[in-house]
Amino acid sequence: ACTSNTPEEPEDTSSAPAAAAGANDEPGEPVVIGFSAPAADHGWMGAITKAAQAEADRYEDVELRVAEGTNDVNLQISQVEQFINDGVDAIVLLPYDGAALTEVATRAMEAGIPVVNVDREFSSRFAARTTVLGDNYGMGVSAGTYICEQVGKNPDAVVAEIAGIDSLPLTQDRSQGFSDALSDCGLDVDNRVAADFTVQGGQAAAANLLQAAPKIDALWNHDDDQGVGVMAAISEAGRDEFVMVGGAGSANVMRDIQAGNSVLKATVIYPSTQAADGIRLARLILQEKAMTDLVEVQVPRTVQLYAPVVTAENVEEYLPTAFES
Amino acid sequence: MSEQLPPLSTAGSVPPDPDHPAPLQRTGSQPGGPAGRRLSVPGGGLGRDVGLVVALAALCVVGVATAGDRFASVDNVLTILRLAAVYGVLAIGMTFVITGGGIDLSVGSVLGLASVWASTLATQTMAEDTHWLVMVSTALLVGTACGVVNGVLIAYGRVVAFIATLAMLVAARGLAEIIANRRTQVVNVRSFLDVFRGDVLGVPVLVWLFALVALAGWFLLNHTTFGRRTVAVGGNPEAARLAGIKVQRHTTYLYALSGLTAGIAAVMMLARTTAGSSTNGQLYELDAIAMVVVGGTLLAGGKGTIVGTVFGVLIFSTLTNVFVQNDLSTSVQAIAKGAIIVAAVLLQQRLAVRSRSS
Amino acid sequence: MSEQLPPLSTAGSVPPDPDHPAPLQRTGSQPGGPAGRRLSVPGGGLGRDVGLVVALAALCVVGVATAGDRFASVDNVLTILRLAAVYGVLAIGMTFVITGGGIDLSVGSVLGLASVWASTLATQTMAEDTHWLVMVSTALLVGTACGVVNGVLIAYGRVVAFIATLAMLVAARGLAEIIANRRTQVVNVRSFLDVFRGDVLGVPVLVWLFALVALAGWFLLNHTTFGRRTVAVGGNPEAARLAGIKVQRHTTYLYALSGLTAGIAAVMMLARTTAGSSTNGQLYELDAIAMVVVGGTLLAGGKGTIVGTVFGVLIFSTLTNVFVQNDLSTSVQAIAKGAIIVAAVLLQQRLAVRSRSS
Amino acid sequence: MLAVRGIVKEFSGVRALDGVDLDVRPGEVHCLLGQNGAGKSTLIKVLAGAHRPTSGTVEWQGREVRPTSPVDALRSGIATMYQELDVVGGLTVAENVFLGHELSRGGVTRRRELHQRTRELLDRLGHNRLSPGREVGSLSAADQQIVSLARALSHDARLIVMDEPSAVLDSEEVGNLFRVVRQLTADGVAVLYISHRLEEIRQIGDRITVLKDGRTVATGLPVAGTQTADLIRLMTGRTLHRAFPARPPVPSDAAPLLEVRDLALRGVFSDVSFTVRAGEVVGLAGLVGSGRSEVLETVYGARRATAGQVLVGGRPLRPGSVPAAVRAGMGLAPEERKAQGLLLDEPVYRNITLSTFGRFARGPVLDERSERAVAREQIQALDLRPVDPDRPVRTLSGGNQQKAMLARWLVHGCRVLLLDEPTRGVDVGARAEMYELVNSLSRAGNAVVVVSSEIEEVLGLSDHVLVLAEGRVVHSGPAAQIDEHRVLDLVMEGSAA
Ligand SMILES: Nc1ncnc2c1ncn2[C@@H]1O[C@H](COP(=O)(O)OP(=O)(O)OP(=O)(O)O)[C@@H](O)[C@H]1O
Ligand SMILES: Nc1ncnc2c1ncn2[C@@H]1O[C@H](COP(=O)(O)OP(=O)(O)OP(=O)(O)O)[C@@H](O)[C@H]1O
Ligand SMILES: O[C@@H]1[C@@H](O)[C@H](O)OC[C@H]1O
Ligand SMILES: [Mg+2]
Ligand SMILES: [Mg+2]
Repeated sequence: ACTSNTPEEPEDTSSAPAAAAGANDEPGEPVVIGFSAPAADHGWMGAITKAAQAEADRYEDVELRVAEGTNDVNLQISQVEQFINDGVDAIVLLPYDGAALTEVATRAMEAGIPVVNVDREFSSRFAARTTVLGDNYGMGVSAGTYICEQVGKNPDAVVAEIAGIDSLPLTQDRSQGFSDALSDCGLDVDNRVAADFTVQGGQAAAANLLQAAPKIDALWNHDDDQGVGVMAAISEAGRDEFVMVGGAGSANVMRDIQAGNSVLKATVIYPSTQAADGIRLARLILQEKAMTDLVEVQVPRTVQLYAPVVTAENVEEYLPTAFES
Repeated sequence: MSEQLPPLSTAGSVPPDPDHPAPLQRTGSQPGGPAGRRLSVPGGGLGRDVGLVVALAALCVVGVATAGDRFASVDNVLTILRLAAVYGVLAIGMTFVITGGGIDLSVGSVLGLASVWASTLATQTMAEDTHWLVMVSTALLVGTACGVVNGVLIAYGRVVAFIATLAMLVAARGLAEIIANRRTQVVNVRSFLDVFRGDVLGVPVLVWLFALVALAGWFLLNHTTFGRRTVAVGGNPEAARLAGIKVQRHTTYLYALSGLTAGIAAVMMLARTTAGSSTNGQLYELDAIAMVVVGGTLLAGGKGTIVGTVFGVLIFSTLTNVFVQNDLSTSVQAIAKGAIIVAAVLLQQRLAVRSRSS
Repeated sequence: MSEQLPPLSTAGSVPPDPDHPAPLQRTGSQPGGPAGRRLSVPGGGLGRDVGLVVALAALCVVGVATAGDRFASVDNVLTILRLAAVYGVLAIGMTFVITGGGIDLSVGSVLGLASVWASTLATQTMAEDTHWLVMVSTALLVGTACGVVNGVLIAYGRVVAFIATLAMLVAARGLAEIIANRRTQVVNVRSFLDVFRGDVLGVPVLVWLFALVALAGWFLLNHTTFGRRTVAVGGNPEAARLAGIKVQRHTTYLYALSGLTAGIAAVMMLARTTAGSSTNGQLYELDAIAMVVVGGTLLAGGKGTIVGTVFGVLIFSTLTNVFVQNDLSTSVQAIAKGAIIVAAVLLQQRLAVRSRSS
Repeated sequence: MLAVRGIVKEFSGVRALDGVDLDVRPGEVHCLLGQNGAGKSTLIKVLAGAHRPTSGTVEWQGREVRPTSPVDALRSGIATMYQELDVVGGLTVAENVFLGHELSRGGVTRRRELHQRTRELLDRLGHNRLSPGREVGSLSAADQQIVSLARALSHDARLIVMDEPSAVLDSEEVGNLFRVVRQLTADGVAVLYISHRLEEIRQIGDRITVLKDGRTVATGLPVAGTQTADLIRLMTGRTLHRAFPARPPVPSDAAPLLEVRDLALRGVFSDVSFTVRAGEVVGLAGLVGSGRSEVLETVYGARRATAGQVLVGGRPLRPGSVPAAVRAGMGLAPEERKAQGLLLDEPVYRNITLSTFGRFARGPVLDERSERAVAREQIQALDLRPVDPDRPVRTLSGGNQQKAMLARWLVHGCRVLLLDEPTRGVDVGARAEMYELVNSLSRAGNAVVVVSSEIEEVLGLSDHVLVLAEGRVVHSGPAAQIDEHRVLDLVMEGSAA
């Protein structure tokens, strides 16, 4: 898959209705869409589900069946099986683990049910009609590049990283991108800890990290939700000697960037509207419509979202569509 | 005092009737006796399963009432069974451990480790070449080995089971992450997938496996020396020791068995997800224990029922299915699930008491 | 046989000697008694804590050896203590429940619920206006209420503690998600943050809170009628009942207490993370139980030690700190942690036995 | 056939056996006597391979053996019935009988044969009413003891060791047991028999060995030629006579302290009425399983009566509430001391104050000093040994544990005492003390109710006796007007009816 950081197709990720293309919004034949995602146990994931639901509610021709929330792949597979049994028209799937859900998604496709894969990628191309991909590697690159700009002149700069759930492939992608970008300016990651996308995890990981690293120049935290805890730990330790970059792009963090009175100087967006996009695309596919801003007469195979860096300069632009953590 | 007692025998007083025990009978819990501490479960027969049957039937009624044909279809039943299969196999092993007076918190984690180990092997030694038997044996071996470590720590090291298996839970997860190198290991071995993802007589192999394991477990627990010794070791370890049973060795076997079923479950998980991951099986231990206890096996040991466990497993999977059919949000599901676990246990207890005293 | 007995006394046979108990004495563990199911802990004194002191000291030595001044600094000690504080408060409540013969798997989940409830209130009723006392009372009330539900189910409904609190674990997490509306509830109430994130005499308020709770727990367990009843109820519930103790009511109190400490821990968590979230406290129950048991409280009930629990808590937090100081990956940490838990329990047992027989 | 020489057994520095010698001949009933804690059970566990001796030799059928596990001993022909019930509640009668030497083919149980052989064994024991498929947890303690015995027989042993088998049996069952023992000895099997009931020894024993403080003080004494008084002296080191203290008549104007009216517990007993006046002792006699324990427990509120009333000092008690009974001044010393009465790992004084510690507390804060002081008083008054109030109660002998139970209620100031089998498992010396204690308690104006499976004991201790059979009172009258035979007859008739 393409992991480039350059905007491929500006499929507008903001759910601002203004961006929606006119004719496509006209009611078409009614469709039933099944939706399944991991447990909404942190802000970003909560926002994903809420946005999907909200998007579905906007269309009277869409009936959404939500089998939300599980981090157990066995159960998530069974949810998809139920969708297949029920004969839904399409399935939007944010798998807990892409590889583990590939097979059942393939079965759905074989049963003639188009699957829209969101965020965490399947291991086979045959498993999805369309994939809405966040750019995890790109996220790391963006964060690394920004940090290079800030502290790159100092070859001894200490860079720290607080990752998300270490056992998820997406975390590995992010870290890879991060270290690749850093090495471009001759830096590397000096201290790395992993949390778990939760506030308490971020707090604990950061408290320990700060203890282990008495002086830091730059810090990247993969997820703004766990960032609430990271910030609490930073203020607890009374540290302010470094710049911190966030991840995912929560409204909280953006407000902090805007206020400019904390170590938080930037965050890298990872759109929480991907599933909403997935719903829209599923509807288009079913109603045999295309994306109006493209010449293409079909919805593309892959849509990879852009991972822009939000700083004090452009924060106003992004704040309205940020998710509240 | 008389020097010589008349030849006493109860024969004169109570008509001997081997098939009809005296009307007054002391039940499992003795009259405030030493057993007052332990909840009683009635003798046997169907009585003790009435609650479970009722609970499962009630769930099905709710399912049909709310989702109609969608619920009652063959496909949906198979979906429920496929979901049940992995948990079910774990729960069978757990039934033995709990009946033997122990507990195994590590099964989910060991499942994860075994799945990763087997699939790494599969992916590393160049895909197509690996025979599926190699993968399967790896998973079973890894599972059993973890079980043996648990067993030895508990039986010979005398570490409380809760703690020993909790430590294994933590450690196995860590090892799995290292082996997986934090990647999901996709299984490419066709022969493996062909064997385990297939159907036999229209029923998925996974479901057959669960049925086989359950049947074997039932036979083992109820009709073999091993099973009877398990009850003895769990019910009264000192009596078991004095009767010549090697309690420590048997305890080790029990945990090894639980490890083995975790290995089998890992194979099934691999087949179901076509991928090994260190997060496989997370928190399954709690579900498995809940299923076993809801099924009527005594957490204190000394009394176990495979039939009950199978019911427990089915109740949980059906519950989840009904939730999804009804589009309940996870949060509400969670609350409902909590309430239903308690209700099932209460129901089972009450009905068991009634069927006993009737 | 003679009609009249002389005033009986054994005085003639064994010389009474109040200071020297007879040489033959049965020790905690019965002669080859129910093997291993119940760990013996000797009478009292420092003996039983020797293993803990040694374990903690060993960890500190490793810490100093590998991380030198970074480990031994005041700041680092405070870091360890702050980390310990939240778990510590949970573990104190857990010590009571376990001593009383039960177990509480719901504490982590209840912590999450209480934190969300208190912070939603804080954020919804317009930030600055909310008095911190309102938040604190909410958290404590929610925690206690959950505990009471657990207690009633277990004591009066006779649901096994493991299952009742497991159900609460699931249900409370679900309710927390609903209340949080899937958002992290950031605390804006300045007064709250000022009070609980502050220092007193150079020591963080959180650490003071832990110290206070531990001290109160110690006093309650060892010097009050409540503590005495707890030991009685956990040691032999039937004997306690027949002695006129209201076992059911007391059991309810124990779970309520554990709920209360979960509420306190929620307040501390809110202060520490400045946010309420339904994931707060996830899996803390397992850590808390492990700390209590490593500390020497009997999982079977009837014998508990707050001092031991505090040691257990410190050992776990120091361990985590040493790991991080040495930049170990989470996976390696997990393996090491598993091994060390087992080692600590083994060490504690062996040393306890030695100090007893000497 | 069995020759034990100089056995020593130490438990982490504690000497439980300190040089035991013993010879057992084929076909004899060899009785092992000794006070609580003398080492009898430890000795038989050594013989059974459950403990390894520290030193000493065991010679079995002419060869020196060192049984290192229970299996060894069983294989060589020594079977043991242990003192603490050694059955598994979750298994059936048949499974218990063949536990450890299961009848199986390749690990698979042969159920039919198992039941067949069990039935034969039970027939031999005169217990063909016990079904082999019955779960043992649902049997009475007496029936469980029978299962234990059947297990011992199932091994075709040459020596059967019985550790206080009669403790949970009533006189009828004991007679049954003796019949079996006689059959066994007639076949040349030897029996090593332990009991605290000396009259049993007279009935069944051939020779006697006496242990004291872990040492053999006499061995091979012929039963016929040995005086009871001598035995007691050997065991206890002093002279006492087995007898019941004389009971002065209860003044007829004494106030009724406890009144039980038409009490019933559905399915267990019904229509139980009796009155106990200050200074009176009422005894409940009956077979095991006749419902005596349940009557006491129901009177005490530990079980909720389905009908009837209990009055203490003229005031009706709230039914089904132990705290209410305790507050009214009632105390129960339960049948299973260890399981129902004591906190074994807690010190003696805390066991003594278990019902009253709140009284010594200031608010919720315990006052351990006064607790200890009060406990010490009772320890002295009851001559409880050892006198150290801080010893875990587990380390006390049976008799002294029983005294601790009584002390609990005396501290409480109870006026109505319910004693269920107060002398079970208690040695001769302590037994006599217990009798004296019951007597002096009643003389001090308390009301006492005693349950015992030894009819002689009930008759000897009480002023008034109730005989129960199958949950019904079949006789109620002054103790002086009835004798043991009559009670037995009543019991039989009652059960047959
Ligand atoms: N495992 C053990 N560890 C330490 N001391 C023990 C152990 N087993 C027995 N003892 C001690 O050995 C002594 C003998 O005990 P034993 O049970 O053999 O006495 P007994 O003669 O059977 O008494 P009883 O008549 O009460 O049954 C007692 O003082 C007891 O406390
Ligand atoms: N929970 C119960 N349910 C049904 N029957 C019971 C229960 N508890 C006791 N029984 C029956 O009540 C009767 C009396 O019991 P119990 O054996 O306690 O009487 P006992 O005369 O005190 O004998 P023992 O000397 O063994 O104590 C027995 O037949 C017993 O089986
Ligand atoms: O937690 C989020 C993760 O689940 C998603 O895949 O990427 C963004 C993260 O913040
Ligand atoms: Mg004995
Ligand atoms: Mg009785």
